[in-house]
Amino acid sequence: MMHSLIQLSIAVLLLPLLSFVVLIFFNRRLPRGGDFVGLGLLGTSLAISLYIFWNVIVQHYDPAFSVAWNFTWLDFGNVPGVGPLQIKMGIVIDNLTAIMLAMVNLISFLVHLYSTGYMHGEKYYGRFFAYLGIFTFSMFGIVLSDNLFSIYIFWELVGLSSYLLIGFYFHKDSAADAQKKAFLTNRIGDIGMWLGILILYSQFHTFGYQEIFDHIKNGDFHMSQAWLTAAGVLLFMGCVGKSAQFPLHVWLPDAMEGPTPVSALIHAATMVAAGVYFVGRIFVILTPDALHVIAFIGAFTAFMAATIAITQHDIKRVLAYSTVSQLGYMVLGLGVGAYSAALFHLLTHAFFKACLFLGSGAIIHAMHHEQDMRWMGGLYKKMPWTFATFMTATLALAGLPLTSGFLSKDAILAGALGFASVEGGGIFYLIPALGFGAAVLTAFYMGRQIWLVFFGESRTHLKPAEEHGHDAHAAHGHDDHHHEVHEVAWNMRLPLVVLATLSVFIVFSPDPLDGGKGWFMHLIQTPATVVASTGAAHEGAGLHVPEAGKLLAEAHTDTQHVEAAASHEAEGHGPVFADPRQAEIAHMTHENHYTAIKLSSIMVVIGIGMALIFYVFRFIDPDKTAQAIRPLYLYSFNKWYWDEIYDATFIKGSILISKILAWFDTNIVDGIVNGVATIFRKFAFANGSFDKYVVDGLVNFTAFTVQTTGAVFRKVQTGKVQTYLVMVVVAVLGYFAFYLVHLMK
Amino acid sequence: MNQLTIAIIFYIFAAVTVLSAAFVVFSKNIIYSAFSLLFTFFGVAALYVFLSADFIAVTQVVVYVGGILVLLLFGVMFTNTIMQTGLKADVLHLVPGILLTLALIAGMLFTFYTTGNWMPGVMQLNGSVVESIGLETMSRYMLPFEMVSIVLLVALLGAAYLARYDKAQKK
Amino acid sequence: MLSLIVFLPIIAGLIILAVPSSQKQIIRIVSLLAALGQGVLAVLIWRQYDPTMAGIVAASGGSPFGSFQMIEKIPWISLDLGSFGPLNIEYFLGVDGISITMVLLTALISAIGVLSSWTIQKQVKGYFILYNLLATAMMGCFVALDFFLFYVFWELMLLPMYFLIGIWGGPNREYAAIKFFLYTLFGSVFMLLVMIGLYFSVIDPLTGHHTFSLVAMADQANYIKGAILGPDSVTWRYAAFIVLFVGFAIKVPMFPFHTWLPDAHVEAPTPISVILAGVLLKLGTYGMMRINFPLFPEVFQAGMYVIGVFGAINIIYGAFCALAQQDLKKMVAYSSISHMGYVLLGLAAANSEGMLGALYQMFNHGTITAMLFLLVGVIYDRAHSRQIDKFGGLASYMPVYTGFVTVAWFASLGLPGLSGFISEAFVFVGAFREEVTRPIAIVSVLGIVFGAAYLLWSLQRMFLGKRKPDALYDLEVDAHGHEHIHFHDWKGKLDLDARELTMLIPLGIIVIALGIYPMPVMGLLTTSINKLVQVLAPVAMSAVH
Amino acid sequence: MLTEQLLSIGVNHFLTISVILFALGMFAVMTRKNAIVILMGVELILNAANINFLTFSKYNGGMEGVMFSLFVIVLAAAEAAVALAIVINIFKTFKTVDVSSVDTLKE
Repeated sequence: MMHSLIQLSIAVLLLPLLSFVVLIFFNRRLPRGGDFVGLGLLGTSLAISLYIFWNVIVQHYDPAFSVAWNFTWLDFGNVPGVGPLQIKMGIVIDNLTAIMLAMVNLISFLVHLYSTGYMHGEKYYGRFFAYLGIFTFSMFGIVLSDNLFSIYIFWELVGLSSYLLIGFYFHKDSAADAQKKAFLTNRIGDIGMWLGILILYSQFHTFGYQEIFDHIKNGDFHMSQAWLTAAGVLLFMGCVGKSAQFPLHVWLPDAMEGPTPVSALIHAATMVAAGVYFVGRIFVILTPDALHVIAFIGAFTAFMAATIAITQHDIKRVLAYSTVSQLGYMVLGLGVGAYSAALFHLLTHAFFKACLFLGSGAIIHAMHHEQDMRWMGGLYKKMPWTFATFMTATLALAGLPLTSGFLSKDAILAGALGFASVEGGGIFYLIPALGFGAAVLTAFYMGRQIWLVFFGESRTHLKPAEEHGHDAHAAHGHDDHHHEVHEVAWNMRLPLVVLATLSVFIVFSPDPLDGGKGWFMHLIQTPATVVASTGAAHEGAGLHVPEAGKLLAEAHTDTQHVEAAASHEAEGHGPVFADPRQAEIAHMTHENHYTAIKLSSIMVVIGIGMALIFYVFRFIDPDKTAQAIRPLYLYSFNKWYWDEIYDATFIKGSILISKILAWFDTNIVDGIVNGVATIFRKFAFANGSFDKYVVDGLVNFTAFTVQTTGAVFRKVQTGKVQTYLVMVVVAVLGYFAFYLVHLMK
Repeated sequence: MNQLTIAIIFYIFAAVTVLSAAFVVFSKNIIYSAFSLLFTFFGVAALYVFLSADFIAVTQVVVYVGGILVLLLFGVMFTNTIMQTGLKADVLHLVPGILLTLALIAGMLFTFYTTGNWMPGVMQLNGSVVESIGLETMSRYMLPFEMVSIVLLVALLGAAYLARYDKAQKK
Repeated sequence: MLSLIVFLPIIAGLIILAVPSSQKQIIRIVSLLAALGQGVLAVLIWRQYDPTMAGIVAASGGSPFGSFQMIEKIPWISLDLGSFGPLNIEYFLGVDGISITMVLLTALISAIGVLSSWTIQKQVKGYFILYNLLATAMMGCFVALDFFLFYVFWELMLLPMYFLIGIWGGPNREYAAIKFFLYTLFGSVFMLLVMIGLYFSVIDPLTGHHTFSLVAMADQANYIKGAILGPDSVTWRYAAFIVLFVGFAIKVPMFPFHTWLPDAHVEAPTPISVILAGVLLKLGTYGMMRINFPLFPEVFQAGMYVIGVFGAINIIYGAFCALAQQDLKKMVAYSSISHMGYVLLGLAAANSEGMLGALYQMFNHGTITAMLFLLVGVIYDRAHSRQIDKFGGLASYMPVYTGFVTVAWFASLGLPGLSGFISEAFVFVGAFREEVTRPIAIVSVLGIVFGAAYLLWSLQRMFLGKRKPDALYDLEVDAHGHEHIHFHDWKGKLDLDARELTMLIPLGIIVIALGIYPMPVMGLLTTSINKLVQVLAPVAMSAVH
Repeated sequence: MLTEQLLSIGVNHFLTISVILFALGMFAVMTRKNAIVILMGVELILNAANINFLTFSKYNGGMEGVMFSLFVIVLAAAEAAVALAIVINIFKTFKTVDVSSVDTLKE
């Protein structure tokens, strides 16, 4: 008996697929390219998933809520050594799923709506909606699936749809390159993830999350703990690829070659967040070592991307790098064990970043595909709606109080601080440090962007003529003469407004300073880890557990903590964990909450201040500064040269290897073969007749291999019956001889 | 006739057969070999008589001497390039050929004599076999007999067809 | 039933023999009917087949034929060899899970092949006679349960292939044909030796005589002590295994013996490439599963690791070579080398997941590669060239074709939702499960990335971007600003025409359907595979935990 | 003893003759170029076979050998006819009866 929610969620899952199937085949026959089909089906599924949201989140307001259903997908029968083996596919709905489902579906719907305006007049208009359909389908798949196998399937499917959508303008070489790059980079991440899955499967012969967790909890993991850590890190590699973490972050900025709605939907809000979601799903099996790796990668990514973002000119690239940076935050959050904070940031970020991208899309649309911020400016009076929404989202991104971004980002940073203090400081303080650094930079580059785009006077005329319209793509209906820049139509404005509204704190938490008081933090709580962090397996734990104990001790001594702990309970900051390490982190996170608030607010102010100094009041001329620190500037402007490095090493390298191997194949391996063949010919030439030499060569070859004398066999090849007769007689004589010998004995 | 005379006659015919056969094989001139083949056939026929297969002997004379040999001679006449083509083949020259042949003879005889001595069976064919041949032909060997006749017919037709004067070639 | 499905094409061939060679259409239709008949029979067999019966070896106690199905067993040749005892060869057909999938595949691919042979103009009669002979031989190989019979079909397959490549092939066809011929003959000569050796070391429990029956051979109890390949002559058994393995590995083709494949493919006409990649390569691995491994299980267990290593080499090496190719067809050829590597890897794992993955991969590779070669053929018909760099931007002008190419390419690079993924996935699952093959599996995973690399790269160079300056088609813009292209001296439809669609659509549907729900095929396999694993690798059971 | 053997004509004598005939025929077939001589060799071989048949059928009783030799003769006749026809055709085509020069099949 299926739970009604399950049935509904299946409907939600399949409607976008239906839209894909209909549109991919019939988009040319349907009026308006069939966009209404996509819209209609997405609207329906939006309604359903909002109902699910309502049902799960609002009606049962229960952190532990979960509904699961699965069916046997593959039946391997009675496998020797394993017993009956079945591969199940299934759906699990808990709070996280419900929230993600609603979020993805909402943004996807808004993007559909937006695209009816933005993509209007495209040659493959209908196909665009088809692709959006299959993307949404696979995204739902990721969110709903209850096992590693199916999530891997949908994981690659979103990769595919991202590939298709990035390459939507496939006649542009840059787009074609970008889509290939994106797919391959993701593939690299995916094989890591796949190996991780294999490690777990090889132990438990199941892909289901819950079974795996239970098995590990019961200590059925028979390989060394190092393998478990490896499994964690490898699974995280999938996230590294999808969520564009260092070192696989390079594809995301290039992915901006895709149409802007796509960038908003896939490369800002949903798909890239899938990585974080996935790590969240498998959070409980991550060993402390794995978590450390994750935390450092996240922190580094957050910082690096932010430094790159401050020097980019392309409005979308700035946002892309900021996305990378924000994803870094989320990963950092997971790494430091601030599970709910990270997922919270995922949610908030999805809304405001989608808003930003759609906003930038609106600007680009209005500017006739001008993407370079240097040639914008002074748009705020021309496009008031866009400006307002963009501004709101920017503030959220920068993490100013009263915005959703503030709540989540602050929670993460608090977590980072707590983590650092628990892990015993030292190198671990690098993580919050990088986090705060990134916060400064975020505020700075967003301030810069706002100023360059909306304020000042229009600089379109400054644009050098030859560059003019060089970004505009041929297939697009617009010509490149400058009309007056105007506000976009309602169907593009509405999404902006909705998303901007969702970037305000009140949606998530009554208290503008503490997300912990909000419903999200209540419903999504850090699950208890299933891996024993103590014990010989994890040497790090051996170090910090004693001092963790000490901390606990002093914590209990001071009374002020007790009520803190009480309030902590009251605020529903999750259970007190069995695992000492998690308990410590949770505790210290709470301790550091207000520190984090203060620090991050300061950072934001600094950042915005710098932006003002540089771009508004022009106390310092940015260009001069750039000249002054040219190497640094170039280093940042060229994205730390990652692309160049990878191109020089991996890409060139593998192509070189392939060339070498191909040469080896044709000249050595095949050469040997042909060499043997030529030996055949040598024998064969003795036979005179040319055209059958290879066949003779074969006969001689076999003859020689069975050690008959070559001379006779050359004679054989005359094609004369008499010769064969002679052979027969000789053979008969041979028999006689044999018989004679036989008699002798 | 006592055993001795029989033996002598046998040896004479045997000699005739063998020698003429040898001459058939070794003679340089194909006409001669054709004619000496005649003697070989006669000799063999005689040996058949010794084997108390008189009917076969007669058939031998009629068919071989009367038929095949004549055919052969016609062949020889027809392809009148007798003198031109040396008879020796390039495959195997005379000496190795002879050696091979001798070896063959030796081997076979050796085998014959070593695989037990050939005891005459208890009952042997004696006198004429004509009657029994008739019976056998009409009873047990009915089908083969008919078959053979058909084969012969077909073969002769085929031969005639193959060898017939072909206009297409002459033009 | 099985005899019918095997010899139906031959019958068609005889009919064609009677048809005057001017009646090309009749000839084509006759062979098409034969192929379709095969298809229908295959489906009937599939329906009748009972997936709960294992096959592989004689069922303990139960039917003497092993739990094979649709048995047809009559004495074929029986001579008295005096001191050697009686030589009795049987005409022994039967199917189990392993062969029935291959039977289905063969029927499918043969039909597709006939359709794609429609464009052959040169000596149609001879072509189709040979083609039908080939079809019979392939089908026979998959259902023969008597080693001698198998060998006969195996050799019978060689001849028509030789002529089909050597007469209807490309410019360098003789070379390719001879190469193919030499390679395969080389392999089969040794197979013959081993076959005879086996004959004299196996006693059929039913008759008490020596036998060629594979079912009897697969049961180690039937081996005579002290016989040349008896249980105690270890050295000879190893030698026999290796020789036999090489014989099959040449067909697969495995790394050092693979060089005939690219040449053969590049020279062969499209339908023959389809047959070659779709079915013939499978014979190698099928032979391993049916003959090589079950007959020498202990040697196989010793050799698992090596086989796995060769599989990994195939995967990586093939992918790299494909990456470097300029000729599209050659790239696809190397890609199938790479993909057959997965099969080898799966077999090496010797557990159910791996073997299942391997066999499923054989099936999927059959369909997918058939698609790939058909698509290559399509562009070759139009442009008379396969140089990847001589196109570009085709996606704008041949959308349907591009669509199919995308499906096929992504199926080949193992995209989830398409059948190729599942087989590769389970090959890895199986290989990773065994300590022995785990490192190999970890290395081979790289193949996934490089596979994606060469496929996407070629996709981009041919279909995306803009028309290359030296492209093989002309581009013209009409008054409305619409662009049209046309290939030199190509009169037909620019995009796929009806015949090509009828070939591609079924394959596409199969690829997608089996990617979403593989049980229809996998369900046939599981019992047999599990049984096979039991026969092969008791070690596999202890390997877990 | 030896004389005894020589005088009592028995199986061995006939076998010996047939062996010699056979060998000679073989020799002809092996070494001669001229197709007609080869034919003669074949005839010799057939005769040798016949002798064996008859010998064994005589010393063993039974008619099989006799009948068989009869058939052999008939078939020999047929064979000779066809063979000669072929030879004549060959001669028409190649203007020679040299078998070693008739190797068109080789190309």
